[in-house]
Amino acid sequence: MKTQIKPAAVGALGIAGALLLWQYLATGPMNGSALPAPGHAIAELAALLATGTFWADLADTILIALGGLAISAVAGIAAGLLIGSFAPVRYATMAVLEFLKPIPPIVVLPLVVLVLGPTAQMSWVLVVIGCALPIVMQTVAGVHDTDPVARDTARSYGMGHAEILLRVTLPGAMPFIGTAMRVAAPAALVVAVVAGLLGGGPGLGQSIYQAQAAGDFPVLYALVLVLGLLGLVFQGATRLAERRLLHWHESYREVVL
Amino acid sequence: MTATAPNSFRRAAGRHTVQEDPMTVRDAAAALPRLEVTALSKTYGSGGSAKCVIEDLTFTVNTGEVVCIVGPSGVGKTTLLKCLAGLQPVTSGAAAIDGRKIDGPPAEMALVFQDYNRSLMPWLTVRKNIRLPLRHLRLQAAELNQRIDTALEAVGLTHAANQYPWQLSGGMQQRVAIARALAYRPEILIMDEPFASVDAQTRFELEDLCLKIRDDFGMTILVVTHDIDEAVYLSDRVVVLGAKPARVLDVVDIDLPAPRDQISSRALKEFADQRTNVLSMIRKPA
Amino acid sequence: MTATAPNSFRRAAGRHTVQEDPMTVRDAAAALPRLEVTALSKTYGSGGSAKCVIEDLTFTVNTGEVVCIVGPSGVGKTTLLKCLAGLQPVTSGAAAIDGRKIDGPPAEMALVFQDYNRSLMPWLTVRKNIRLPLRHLRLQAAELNQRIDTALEAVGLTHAANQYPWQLSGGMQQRVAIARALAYRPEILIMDEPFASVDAQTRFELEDLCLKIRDDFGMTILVVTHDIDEAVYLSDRVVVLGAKPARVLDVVDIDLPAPRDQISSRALKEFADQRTNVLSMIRKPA
Amino acid sequence: GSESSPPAADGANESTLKVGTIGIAADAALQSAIDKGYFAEEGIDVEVSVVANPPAGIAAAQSGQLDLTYTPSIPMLNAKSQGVPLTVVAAADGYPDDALEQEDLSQVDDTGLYVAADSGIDSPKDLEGKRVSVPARKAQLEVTVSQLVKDDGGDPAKVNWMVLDPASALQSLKDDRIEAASLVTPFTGQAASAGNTLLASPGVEFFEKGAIGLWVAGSAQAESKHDQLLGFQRAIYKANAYANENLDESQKQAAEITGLELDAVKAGATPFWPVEVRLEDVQRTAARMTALGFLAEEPKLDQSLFLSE
Amino acid sequence: MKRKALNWSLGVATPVLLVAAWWAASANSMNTFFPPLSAIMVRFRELWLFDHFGSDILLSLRNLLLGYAVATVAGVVIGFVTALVPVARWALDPVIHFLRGIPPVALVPIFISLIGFGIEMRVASIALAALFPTLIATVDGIRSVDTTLKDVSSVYRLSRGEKLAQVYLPAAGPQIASGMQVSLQVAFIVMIASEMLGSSEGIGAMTLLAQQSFMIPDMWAGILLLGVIGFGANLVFELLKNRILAWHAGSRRLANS
Ligand SMILES: Nc1ncnc2c1ncn2[C@@H]1O[C@H](COP(=O)(O)OP(=O)(O)OP(=O)(O)O)[C@@H](O)[C@H]1O
Ligand SMILES: Nc1ncnc2c1ncn2[C@@H]1O[C@H](COP(=O)(O)OP(=O)(O)OP(=O)(O)O)[C@@H](O)[C@H]1O
Ligand SMILES: [Mg+2]
Ligand SMILES: [Mg+2]
Repeated sequence: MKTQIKPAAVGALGIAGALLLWQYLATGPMNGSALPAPGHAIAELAALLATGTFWADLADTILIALGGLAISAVAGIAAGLLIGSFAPVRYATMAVLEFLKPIPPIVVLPLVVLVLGPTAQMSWVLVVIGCALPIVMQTVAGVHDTDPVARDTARSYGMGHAEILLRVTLPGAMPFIGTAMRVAAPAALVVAVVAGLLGGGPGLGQSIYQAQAAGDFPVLYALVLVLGLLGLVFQGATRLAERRLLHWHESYREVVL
Repeated sequence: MTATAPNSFRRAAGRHTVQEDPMTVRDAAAALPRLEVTALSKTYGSGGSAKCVIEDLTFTVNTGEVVCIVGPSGVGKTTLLKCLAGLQPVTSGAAAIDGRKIDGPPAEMALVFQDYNRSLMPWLTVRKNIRLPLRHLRLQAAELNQRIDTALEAVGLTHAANQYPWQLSGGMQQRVAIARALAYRPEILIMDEPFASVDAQTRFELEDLCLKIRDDFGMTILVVTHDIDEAVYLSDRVVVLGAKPARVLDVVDIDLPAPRDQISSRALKEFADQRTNVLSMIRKPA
Repeated sequence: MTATAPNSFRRAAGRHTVQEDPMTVRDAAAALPRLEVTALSKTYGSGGSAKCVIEDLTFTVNTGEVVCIVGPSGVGKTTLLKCLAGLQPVTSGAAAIDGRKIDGPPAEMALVFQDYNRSLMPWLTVRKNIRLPLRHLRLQAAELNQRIDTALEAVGLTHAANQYPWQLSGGMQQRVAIARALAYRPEILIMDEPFASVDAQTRFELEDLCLKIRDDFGMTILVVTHDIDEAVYLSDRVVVLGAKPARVLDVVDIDLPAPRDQISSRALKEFADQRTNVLSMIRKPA
Repeated sequence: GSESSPPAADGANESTLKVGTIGIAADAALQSAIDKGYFAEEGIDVEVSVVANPPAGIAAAQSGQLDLTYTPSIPMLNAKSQGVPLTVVAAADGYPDDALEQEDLSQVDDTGLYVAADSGIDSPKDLEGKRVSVPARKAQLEVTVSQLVKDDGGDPAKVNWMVLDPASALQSLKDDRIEAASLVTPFTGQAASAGNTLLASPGVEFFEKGAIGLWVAGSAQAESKHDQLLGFQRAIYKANAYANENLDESQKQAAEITGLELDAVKAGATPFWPVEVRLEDVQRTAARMTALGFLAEEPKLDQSLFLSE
Repeated sequence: MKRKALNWSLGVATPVLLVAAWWAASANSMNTFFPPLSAIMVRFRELWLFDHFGSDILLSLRNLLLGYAVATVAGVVIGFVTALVPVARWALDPVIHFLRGIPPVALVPIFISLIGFGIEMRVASIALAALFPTLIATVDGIRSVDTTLKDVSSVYRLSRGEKLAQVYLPAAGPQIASGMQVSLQVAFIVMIASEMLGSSEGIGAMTLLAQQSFMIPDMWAGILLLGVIGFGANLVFELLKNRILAWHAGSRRLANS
C-alpha cells in the first residue's frame, strides 16, 4: 500500500511544481499576455463544467478520439503484423508507406474536408491518418523483435500462418504495440481537437477556435486544462489495459522480494 | 497415429512394461524407413561468410524406432534437427518422411527445442502453453483436457499447471516443453537434449516414458543427447556424428533385450560394451 | 586473488596435474569457512501467492573447496545460488562470505547462470562478452587479452571468438558463459548446471579444468549439477538437497585421493560407493 | 453560441442547406434569419457548421460538402482565378456606400493596422523592411495593407510579412518582435487599449464600399439547389436589412456568437449588412489584386458570377 | 536468391504501378483539387528544382535536423532517468502526459511570447513534439531488459556507467530505434506545422500557402516533395539502424533465412 501512496504523492508534487511554474510565467515574464493565471483558468473551467454544450462537445471529442484510435489500432496492428511477417508484403508496401508517413494531417486536411465536409467523419479520418502509421511502424518493429525460437516452435507444431500470427507473433510484439498505443492515444486526442479547430469537425476543437477567435483566453486555457486532463486519463487507461495484457512481460512481472 | 493405441499413458515408474498385444507395433513396422536423410548438407550464410556445418550426411530412422544422435558440441546436431523439422532449408541433398521430401514443418512431427526456455510462450501459463499447438487438432474438450492432464502428470508438473514459465525452474521449463510434445502426440518426435536440465531420478523416469510412448503409440523418436549411457539405454540405434563439418562416423546398432529397465538393463554386460563402443567412436577423432 | 598464482592455465587434457608447490593452496586454506549459509529461508511473492522455496538451510563451504549441490528439479538450487550471489534477498537467516553478510553481489564472486543462452549479450561478440566484466578490473591490455585468450582456449572456443552468441550452438554458448567467469578469475566461483549442454568428452575436460583452476588460484567453487558422477568426481563435499521447501538432506564428504583422474578415479571402488551413497540419499524421499 | 452540430448524413434532404461560417460577428444576420424564421418562410432548413478559415469553407463548398459558405471576396477571387467554379449567392457583410466619408474610418472598418506608439512609423511607406503581422498570407489583410504601402509610394514586396494569430501578434508587438500588426475586431480594440497607434484602416480604404463578405456556393450546387439558394438569398437579405435597422439587437447577437462582452462589440466598428452584391465592386477588387500581383491575370467576371433567377 | 529478387522487384513495381495508375487516372482530370499528375510534375520541377532549394528546402531541413537531434538526445536521456529513477518517474509522468494531450496550436501563443517566432520557436516545437515517442520507447525498452542480463551485470559488478552504456542502451536499442523512427515522422509533421507561423519560408509554409490560395498543383508538388524527403530521411535512418543494430536483425532473423 505504502508503495502506492508514494508515487501518487510525488506525482502530486510534480503537478504542484508545474502549477507554480505556470503561476510564475503568467504573473512574471508573460504578465499581460494571453496566458491567464492558473486560478483564473480553473475558475473558468468550473463555469464551463456547468454548461451542457461543454459536455456534448467533450463527448464528441472523446468519441472521435477513441473511435479513431480503435480503428487505427485494429487496422494498424493488422497491417503491421502482415508487413512484419511477410517479406513480399513488406517490400510491396514499404516505399508507399514511407512516402505517406511524413505527409501531415494539416496538409491533407483540406482534401479530407473537401471529400467529407466539416463533419465527424472527417475528424475520424484525420485521427486515423495521424495514428495508424506510428502503430504500423511499432508493430513491425515488434514483430521483428519476437523470439525466433518461439516462432519456430509454433511452426514445428504445424500451426498455420494465421494461428502463428495471432497466438505467437501478436503477443510477442505486444510490448512494442503497448508503446505505440501510449504514443498514439494522446495523439488521437490532439488530432481530434485539431480537426475541430482547423477543419470544423465537432467537439472541443470548435470551442477552442471560438475562444481563440474572440480572444477569450481564460476560456481557452480552461479548455486546454480539460484536454491535458483528458490526456492523462487516456494515458492511464492505456497503461491499465497494457498492465492487463502484458502482465507476463519483464516490465510488469511482479517484483519478487 | 496408431488407432489401437490406448488413450492415456501412465507415468512409468522406474521400470516400463511392454504392451499385452501379441505383436508390438514396433515389430510390425520394423525396417520401414520412416525418416530418410540422404547426402544432406547445410551451409549457414552465403558468400564470404558462408559456413558449412553439415556435409553429406546419410542415415535412416525406421518406424517405431528410437534413434539417438551423439556428437561433440557445435558439430551440427541442432542444425540437423532443424533441417529435419523443416525449419531450415537444406543446402543440398534431402531429408524425407515416408519418401516425401521435407520442405516445411511436416504435420506428423513435433520438436522439443534445446533452447527450451525460449520455446515457451511467456504470456501463457504452463497449461495454455501445452494447449497452444493442440488447438488446431480440433479435439473435443474432454480429450483435450485429458491429454494435457496426462502429459502434465507424466512429467510431474500437475501442480505447476497454472504458473507461468518464468516462474519455474530450468528443469521444470524443460519438462513443460516435453509435456507439450507429448500432448501433441506426433508420429515422429524429435528432441534436442531434452533431459539436460533435469535431475538424475527424473531423467530416468522421462527416459522410460519415452520408451513407453514409443510402444504405446508406435512413435518414431529421434533424440540428441550428450549422455552416452542414455543414448545406449534408449536407442535401437545410435548415430555418432563427428568432425566439422558434421559427418556420420558410425551407426551403432544397440541389441539390448526389450523391455529395458533402468537397473537391470544398465547392469548388462552388453550395455557396458556398447557404451564403450560408442565412447571410443566419439573419442577417436578428437 | 592469490598473488602467487601463475598467470595462465593450460588446457587440462583428460588428466589434470597437481601443482609443484610443496603445500597446495587448498591444504593451506582447508577448514576455513569461506561461505556460510545459516538457517537461510526464501519465499517468493508475498501474501496469498507466497511460495516458500527454501526453508532453514545450513551448510558451509571452505576456502579452496569444490562443493557440489545436487537435488531434484525445482527444489530451489538456482534460488539458493541467487541468494548467495546477492541477486535475491533472503527471507530469513543469512548467507555470509568470510563472516560478512551478503546483501548485494559480492566483489569476489562470479556466477555462471543456468539460463546460459539468456546471460550472453546478443550485441557483443564472444570475445567482447568475455571482456565486458573485465573492463572495470583495469587490467593492462596485454593481461586482458591474455586472460581472454586463455579462457577461450580452455573452453575450446578460440575459433569462435568473433562470432555472436546467437551464431553458436547451445553447448558453445554455455562454454562462453564459463569462459567469461574464468577470465574474471573470481575468488568464489558459482556455477549452475554449467556442463548440461556440452558433450561427454568436453564435459570431462571442463571438469578437470575446474579442478585445475581451484588448485592454481585457490578458488572456492560451488557447482549445481544433476550428474551424480560429476558431483562425486568434482567435489570435496556434496550437499544433497531434498523435499519442498528445500532442506539439506545430507552433506556427503568425498574422500577420493587427489589428484583425480577421469579414468582411474572413476574406476575406484570408493567412487562407486560414494556414488551409490549420494544416489540413495536422493532417492530416499521420492 | 451558434449551432455547430454536424450535418446528419441522412437528415440532409432537399430543403436542407448546409452552411459554413467562420463564426464572426457578421453571422448575426444569419442567426436572426434562423431565429426569426425567414428561412422557414422560404421552406428551407439551415444547418450551420463552423469552418476554420475561408479556404477550407470554399473547398467544402465546391465539392458539395457544404451548400454554401461565408468567404471574403479576396479568397473567393483567389479560388476563382485558379479555376474553382464558384457562384456568389448573396452579400454577407461589407461597407455602406458612404463609408469613406466617415470622419473616423475605424468606426466602419473592422480591420486596423497598428504600430507601437514609439515605433517612429508615420505612414505606410515606412513599413518597408519592417516586420508586419498578418493572420494569413495572400489573404485580405496582406492585400489591403499592400495597397496602402503602394499608394503611399512604397514597395509592398519589401515588407517582411509574418503570419501570426492575433493574440501572438499583440504580444509580439509589445515585445518589439514585430513593428506593425494588422488585426481584425475584437483585437483592434485590444491593440488600441494597449496604447498602440492606429496607422490606417486598410479594409475600407481598399474596398471603399459594397459587399466584402459573401455567401458563396459551388457552381454545381448552385445549379442543383438553385431554388433553395434563391430562397436563402431572399431570406438573408431580409435578415440583413433587419440587422441594419436593429443594430442593438444584432450587436447583442454578435456578442453571443463570438463570446465577447457586449461593450467590446459596441466599441468596435459598426457592422453593415449589404442587401446586394454589385459586379463593379467585385471587379474593382479583382483589378486591384491584379495590379498588386496577387492575381496572375485579371479574371473575367460577369453577371454569371451571381446566382440569379 | 530468387526470393530476394522477387521481393525487390515487388518493392520497385508497386510504387511504379501506383504512380502509373495515378498518372493515367488523373490525365484528363478537370477537377481543380485533383489536377493531372503531369501538371503537378511541371510545378514540381519549376518550384523545387532548384528555385527554392536553398531558400526553402534547406531551411526546413535544417530546422528538422536540429529539432530532431535535440528530441532524440533529450528523449533518450530523460527516458533513462525516468526509467531508472523512480522518484523522477513519479514526478514527471503526470506532467508529461498532461502536456501531451494538449494540441500544440493552443500552446503556440505561450511559446511565442517566451521565445518568439523565429528559428528557435520552430526548432523548439519540433523538439518538444518529437521528444515523446523516443522518450516513451526508451522507458519501455529499459523496463523490458531481460532479468538475466541485469543479473549478469550485477554479478560481475559492472559500474553504473558500464551498465547504462553496455547493457541497458544496447538491450533497449531496438525499441529506442523504433521510437526514434516515430519521432522522425512526428518531427516532420511539426516542421510543417511550425511554418504556419512567422515568416513564410520553408517547404511547409509554401505548401500551406499554395493550399490556402488554391494553387492546387503547387500544393500537390509540395506534398510530393515532403513525401520524397520523408522517404529519403527514413532511408538514411534505416541504413544507420541496420548498421548499428545488425546484431538484432541477425539474432531475430527467422530461422528459415
Ligand atoms: N544462425 C547461425 N549462423 C551461423 N552459424 C550458426 C548458426 N547457428 C549455428 N551455427 C553454427 O553451426 C554449428 C553447429 O551448430 P549446432 O547448433 O547445430 O551444434 P550442435 O551440434 O547442436 O551443438 P550443441 O551440442 O552444442 O548444441 C556451430 O559451429 C555454430 O556456430
Ligand atoms: N520468479 C519466481 N516466482 C515464483 N516462483 C519461482 C520463481 N522462480 C522460481 N520459482 C519457484 O521456485 C522453485 C525453485 O526454483 P529453482 O529455479 O530454484 O529450482 P532448481 O532447484 O534450480 O531447479 P532445476 O534443477 O530444475 O533448475 C520452483 O518451484 C519454481 O517454481
Ligand atoms: Mg545443439
Ligand atoms: Mg535451476
